[in-house]
Amino acid sequence: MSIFNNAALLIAVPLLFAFSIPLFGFVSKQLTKWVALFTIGFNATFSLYILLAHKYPTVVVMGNWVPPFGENLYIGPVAAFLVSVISLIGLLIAIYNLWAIKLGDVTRFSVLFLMFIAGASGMVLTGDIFNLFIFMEITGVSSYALVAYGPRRRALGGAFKFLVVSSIGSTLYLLGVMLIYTQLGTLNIAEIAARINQTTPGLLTFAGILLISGLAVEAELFPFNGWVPDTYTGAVNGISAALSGVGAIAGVYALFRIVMTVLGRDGTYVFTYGKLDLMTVVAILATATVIIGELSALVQKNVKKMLAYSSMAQMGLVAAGFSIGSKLGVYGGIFQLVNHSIAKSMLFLIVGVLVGSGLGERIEDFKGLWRRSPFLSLAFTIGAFSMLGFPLFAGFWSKFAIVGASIQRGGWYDFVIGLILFASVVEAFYYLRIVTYIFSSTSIKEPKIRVNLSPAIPIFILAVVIVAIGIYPNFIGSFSMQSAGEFTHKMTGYVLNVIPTIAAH
Amino acid sequence: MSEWDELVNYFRGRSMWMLHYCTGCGAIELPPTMTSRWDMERFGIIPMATPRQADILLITGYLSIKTLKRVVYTYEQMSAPKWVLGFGSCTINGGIYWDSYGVIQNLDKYIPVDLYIAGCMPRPEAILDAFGKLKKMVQKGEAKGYEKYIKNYDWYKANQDRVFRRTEPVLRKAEEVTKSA
Amino acid sequence: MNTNLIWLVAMPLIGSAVTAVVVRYKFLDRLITFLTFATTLFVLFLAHVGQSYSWTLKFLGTTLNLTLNVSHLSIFMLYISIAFGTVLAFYSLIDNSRMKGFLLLLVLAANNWIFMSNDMIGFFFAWELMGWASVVSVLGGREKEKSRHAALYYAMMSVAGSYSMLFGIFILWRLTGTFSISANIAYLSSIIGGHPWWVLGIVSLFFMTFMIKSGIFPFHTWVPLAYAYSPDAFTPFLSAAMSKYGVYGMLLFLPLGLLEKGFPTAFGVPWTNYIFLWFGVITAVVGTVLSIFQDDVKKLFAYSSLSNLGYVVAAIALFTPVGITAGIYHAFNHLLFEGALFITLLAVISRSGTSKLSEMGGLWKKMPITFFTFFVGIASAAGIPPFNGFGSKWLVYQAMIKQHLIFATILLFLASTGAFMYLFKAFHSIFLGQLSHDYERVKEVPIVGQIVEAFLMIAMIFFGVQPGYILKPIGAIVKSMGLKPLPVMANGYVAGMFSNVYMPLIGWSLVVSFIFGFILFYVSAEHKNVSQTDNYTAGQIPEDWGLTPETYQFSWNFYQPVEKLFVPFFRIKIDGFFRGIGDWTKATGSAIKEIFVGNAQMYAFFAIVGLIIFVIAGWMA
Amino acid sequence: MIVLLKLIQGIGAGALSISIGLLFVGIGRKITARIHRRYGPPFVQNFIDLFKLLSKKSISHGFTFDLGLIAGFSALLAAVVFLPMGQINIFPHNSSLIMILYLMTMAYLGMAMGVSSSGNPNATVGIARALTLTMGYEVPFAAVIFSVYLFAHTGSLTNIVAAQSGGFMNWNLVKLPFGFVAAEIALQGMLGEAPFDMAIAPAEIASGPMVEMGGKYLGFGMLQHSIGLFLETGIMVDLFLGGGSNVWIFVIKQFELYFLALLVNAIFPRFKIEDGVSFMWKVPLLLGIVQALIVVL
Repeated sequence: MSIFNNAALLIAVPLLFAFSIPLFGFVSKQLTKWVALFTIGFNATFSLYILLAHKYPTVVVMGNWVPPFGENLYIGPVAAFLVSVISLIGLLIAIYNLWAIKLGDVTRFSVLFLMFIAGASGMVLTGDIFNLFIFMEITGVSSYALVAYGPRRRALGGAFKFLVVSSIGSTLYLLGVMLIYTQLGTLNIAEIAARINQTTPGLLTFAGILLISGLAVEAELFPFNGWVPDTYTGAVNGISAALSGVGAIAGVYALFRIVMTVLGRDGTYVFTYGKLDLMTVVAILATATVIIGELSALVQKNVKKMLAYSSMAQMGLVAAGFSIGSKLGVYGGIFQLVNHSIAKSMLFLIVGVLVGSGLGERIEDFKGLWRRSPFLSLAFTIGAFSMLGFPLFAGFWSKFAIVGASIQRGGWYDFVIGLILFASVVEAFYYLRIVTYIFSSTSIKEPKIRVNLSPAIPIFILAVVIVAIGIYPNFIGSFSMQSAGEFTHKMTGYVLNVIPTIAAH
Repeated sequence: MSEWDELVNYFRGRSMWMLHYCTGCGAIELPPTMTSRWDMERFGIIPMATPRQADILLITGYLSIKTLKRVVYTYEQMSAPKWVLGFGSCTINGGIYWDSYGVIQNLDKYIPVDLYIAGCMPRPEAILDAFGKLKKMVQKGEAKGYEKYIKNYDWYKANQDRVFRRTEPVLRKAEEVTKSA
Repeated sequence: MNTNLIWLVAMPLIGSAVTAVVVRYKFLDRLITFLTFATTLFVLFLAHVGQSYSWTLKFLGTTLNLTLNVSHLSIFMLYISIAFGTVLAFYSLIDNSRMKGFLLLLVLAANNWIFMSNDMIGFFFAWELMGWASVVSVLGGREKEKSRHAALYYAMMSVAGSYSMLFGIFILWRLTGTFSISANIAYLSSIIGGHPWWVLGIVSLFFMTFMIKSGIFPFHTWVPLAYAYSPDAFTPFLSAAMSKYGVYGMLLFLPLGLLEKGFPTAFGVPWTNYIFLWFGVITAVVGTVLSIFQDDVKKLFAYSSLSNLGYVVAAIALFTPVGITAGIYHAFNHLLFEGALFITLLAVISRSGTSKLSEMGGLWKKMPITFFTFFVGIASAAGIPPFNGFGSKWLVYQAMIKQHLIFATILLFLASTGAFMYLFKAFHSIFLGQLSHDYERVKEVPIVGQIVEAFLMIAMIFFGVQPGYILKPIGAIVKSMGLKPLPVMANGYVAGMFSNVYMPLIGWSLVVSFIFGFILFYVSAEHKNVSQTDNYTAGQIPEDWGLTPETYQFSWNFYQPVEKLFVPFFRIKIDGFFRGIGDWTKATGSAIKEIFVGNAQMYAFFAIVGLIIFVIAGWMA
Repeated sequence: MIVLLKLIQGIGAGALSISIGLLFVGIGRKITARIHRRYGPPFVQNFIDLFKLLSKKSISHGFTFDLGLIAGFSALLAAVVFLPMGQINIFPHNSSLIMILYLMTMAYLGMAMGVSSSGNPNATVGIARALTLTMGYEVPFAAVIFSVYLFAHTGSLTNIVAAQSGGFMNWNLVKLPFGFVAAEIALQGMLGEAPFDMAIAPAEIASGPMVEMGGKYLGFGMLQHSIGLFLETGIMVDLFLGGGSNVWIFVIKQFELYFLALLVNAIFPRFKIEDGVSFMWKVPLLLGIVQALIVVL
């Protein structure tokens, strides 16, 4: 167990600045956005430093109370990797926000955005299931408010639905945590993970069901994902991008940290303790999510809503990848999670730029976009192709891995992946429909779209990253592979790194 | 006339393909001429479908001015050597239409007729006789109507134009009508 | 380790990246495309059979070997496709359609990779790359809305095919733990005795992909759309080269040794092959029949293209020496004449601005080189000796008859006769007949285009008269598949099962009789040239009649009587079946969408119901 | 030397086919006339007609018009040299039936190209009808030739003829009677004789393909018809009547077939084009398939 207490800054700094932003707001409202930007920039730099300088695995202990006695943060491969992704995407969205967020209460927006990033980072970093709940609430509350930001009425509706469903989720999760605590008397993930087989199987099953039901809300799994379409559509595009690019990472992470690390049992394929194999439950949920998401997206006329359903479906795909439980499957899942975040947040940002320049969100509005803005068209195409898993783009490798892992496991996973592949054909249809609209020019001569530098930078970077991953997948792939090891081998990958002294059972 | 030409003419006389331009009532005489009673094919004469293929243009009756226009066009589409047979008195002098304003009286003024078959109607024997005559003329190299037409084209053209003008509408333009009114 | 192989893939990719940058400058784009093609062709000269190159990829939890491997089949395919691509790229220097050079180069890279790859990851990667690059290429067609639909349709078929193949790839991987194509095929071949249904299931996953790509019945529906509405400069490659990927894939999977394993046979071929053969035959007939009634010339030749692929598939499905020879030979011939035909169509369409047969006519005087290339092209496509299409068609018949497949042969013969009908229809409607006033100013394509056309024309005649240059490499391919190749005779021979044909003899015979014909023509009485409107019109004078060349051109409803004969068959709508699946999916989507009612209480209710179901499930467990 | 010999033989074969073909048509006209109870033209009438046509002036619609008609004549001439005609068999190792059939296609393509470049819709309608009819008769004919292929285990006409040597009972006519009948009906279509003469219907479409042809062009058309007649009947003789021990017997056998065709031609009216095709796909095709089944099983 190596200790690296400075890593707590990853949460502390954003929170600190979040609460001090109103002070900056007295100077200038615009300044607050820059403060948020630099704060997230710090986070990004620091997390990248941890990741690239290979400072992990390490533990942050609070007040020198070593785990399991105190609260701790654990920075393993997963946390280092995902925090980097979260803060980098957050950074790019913050850059975009410089342009996009002008009206209304900019100061509070910046506060909430920073809190959102801090909460998401916290969810990934924390080593304590109750703290996980707290960070989940931070993320959740800030995102309700963020979703409600904006001039449009539908934002409020979206925020409210998110609030209702998410509250139910949090409650269920808290109940689950409570049950675990009554059994084991500890909240530390590592300790629970090590001693999970000492619980009553029936109670454990019930607790597990409560936990995954609660977490499935954030991970956007059916039937806990009712909020998704309305919330994504309602929010301003920067926030939709953040929800799919940042929130979803945290949600999926939390779900599988609980299912695989806390409740799971090591093996070639991870199963969970208890009477019911929760991995199977998640796989069923994931498959249903993919199919429902893709089919619903198919009939949407509104691109943003379509992207929302697509996010849901992609989360299903990610969850399906994780739920295979093999190293390869988890690898595919994480890889797909990251690729999806990159691509989907870029797509939302592009929609944001289009809406900002007076175009609507309907599919018809994309007609002839190639003539009006080659840059946005190409970026959208790259994003769409990555979502579809076309080669030379990032999505290819992760989808390939998930399909491979699924078929490698065989059995009823053949049917799972068969259904998912069918849904992918549907997905290909609705994405390519937009792409074909983009390149089919209208006869009417329309003015060019000017893209400001501030939204152009994140879109450009994300597009380049997609192609870069597509051409050279090993960079992200190696991180994904390390992360997968942490999930599939919970003792060596997680528990023993946090509490080296714990007795293996 | 060289030996080669004589040879060619000999064979031409033995193989005369006919385009029958059937106006008026004369056409009724052709089927018996072609079929088993008289059988003109034994002389190498067969009916053809288009002017491109034919050697003889057989005009079987009166020609209104509008029809004449078509006949002239058809005649000009035929390739040399070509011959015209006028059939029945209508082609000679208008026959019973001698005083009609819309029918030409004298075919020879418009296209060169090599041989006339007189009568109203000439019977198939007369037609076969005419073919025999024409064959002899061709073989002797006497039937040169197509050369005459080229040589005297101006005269033929003038004659044609004179009657064709009558087919043009009297009042050409609507404005002229209103102006006169 | 032969690093030259990697350049075959890398070179087009680099070229593609460069052209993507200069995509706005059309000529530069085309020039670099052409140069890349030429360079790739040059690199190909350095490659020869037996070379291989492999590199590793850390992926899927292991270190995977990606292998490029040059076999007899692959080098043959590489030569013909790259050479044709080079010719096309040269033509495209003067072309105005919206084809993007970088997409063509991406397809080329995928092309080379597909043909060389000996591992299924690379194969799939390249396959998908080719898929999307060609889909995007199709988008640039002349008729925007139609090419949009065509691209979407093509993409759907293509994606469905890819996923089917992906499924197959991983199932094989699960069984063998390797991605190597040759190892997997050897494995399939080894277990086919014990588990025939397993093997057939896996192989049919792959074959579905290949059939989609080659447009084999019942997956032929995308072909006419994608061909007709793709950019005119891209269609030749789509038809000539890209349809061969499916054939190549099939050839990879055919040598399973079904006969040696005592598989039940029908007519001396394994019954699976027998069924597959009928797909080919039906494709040939369906393509021909539908082609006869098309008015869009590119659609017409699209059907023609797939009809010829039906021949190829029918022949290779036999998996006899003569069948494989005939199939590959016909694939080559198809590439040559169909490529040439589509390039001439490109020339014609670029000059006349339309692809409707009923709007063209009489262009031969204006575009003589194009006309003669087209003439040789249709003569080849109709299988007239000594042009290049004959030998392969003839071998196909031989191969079929050898197996006593008399009905299939009769149907193929019908397809061939029908081919003559639609080819002549296109020929007449484009080049012969009356020249419309609109095309009085049409000029021949620029000199570059003429060079390309003349080159293709000469190639078609040359490979027709000297088939040995193609049959020898095909013999090597057949040998490498473990079959006894046909006897290789002198260059001019096509050696069949039942008889031989010495092509140069036919050529000489034609030359002598043409000389004789010309002599007779010129010693006969002279002729004079008359204008096109000086025509037999039953004595009507054209001016009086208001006759224009357009109204005096017969090209609409050309084979109307035949249409009556085929009315019962038009009721079968394969296209409708696929669209039906699409509609059904859409309807299901609309129904499922209703789950998300937009009401917070309902969402909460769903969550609770979900929880309750889980709890009950946990209780029961 | 051998080349020169073959060249002379080839020219001889061509001349033979032209003269026999013209003679056949001439005799055919006589016979038809007799059936019609006419006297009929002299049997050399066709030579006279040909001479007249070649010496008559004509019009042309351009180079393709010329080239097409020359191709129509020359390609058939090129095909004739591969046909085994009794003891005359110039290229015995190169007489694949399908090759000859496809080479004949070139003549039809040339002809079609020529006449339709005249720009006359009647000509094109005629060609369209001819091609449609081709689709009709080629299918039963294909059934027959593939039956013969299988039966004789060879595709070379030389070998097919050789397989039938040894008297009447060895002829395919006896061995494959259904095939012979089917082929005979197909031959009627190939020759363009009634009831399958819709392509050159003079009263409907002004003699169809020939509408713009005059003078030497019509002469070439006539030559093509003659050689085609010779070739098609020759193929039938080789396929079913055992070829011939010498060329005159071969020609007599050809004439027998042509005579049959003439009898039918003389008394039948004309099919509508689609009825013609569907007839071809019913009766002869059925016969051909029956024959094929007998051979295969």
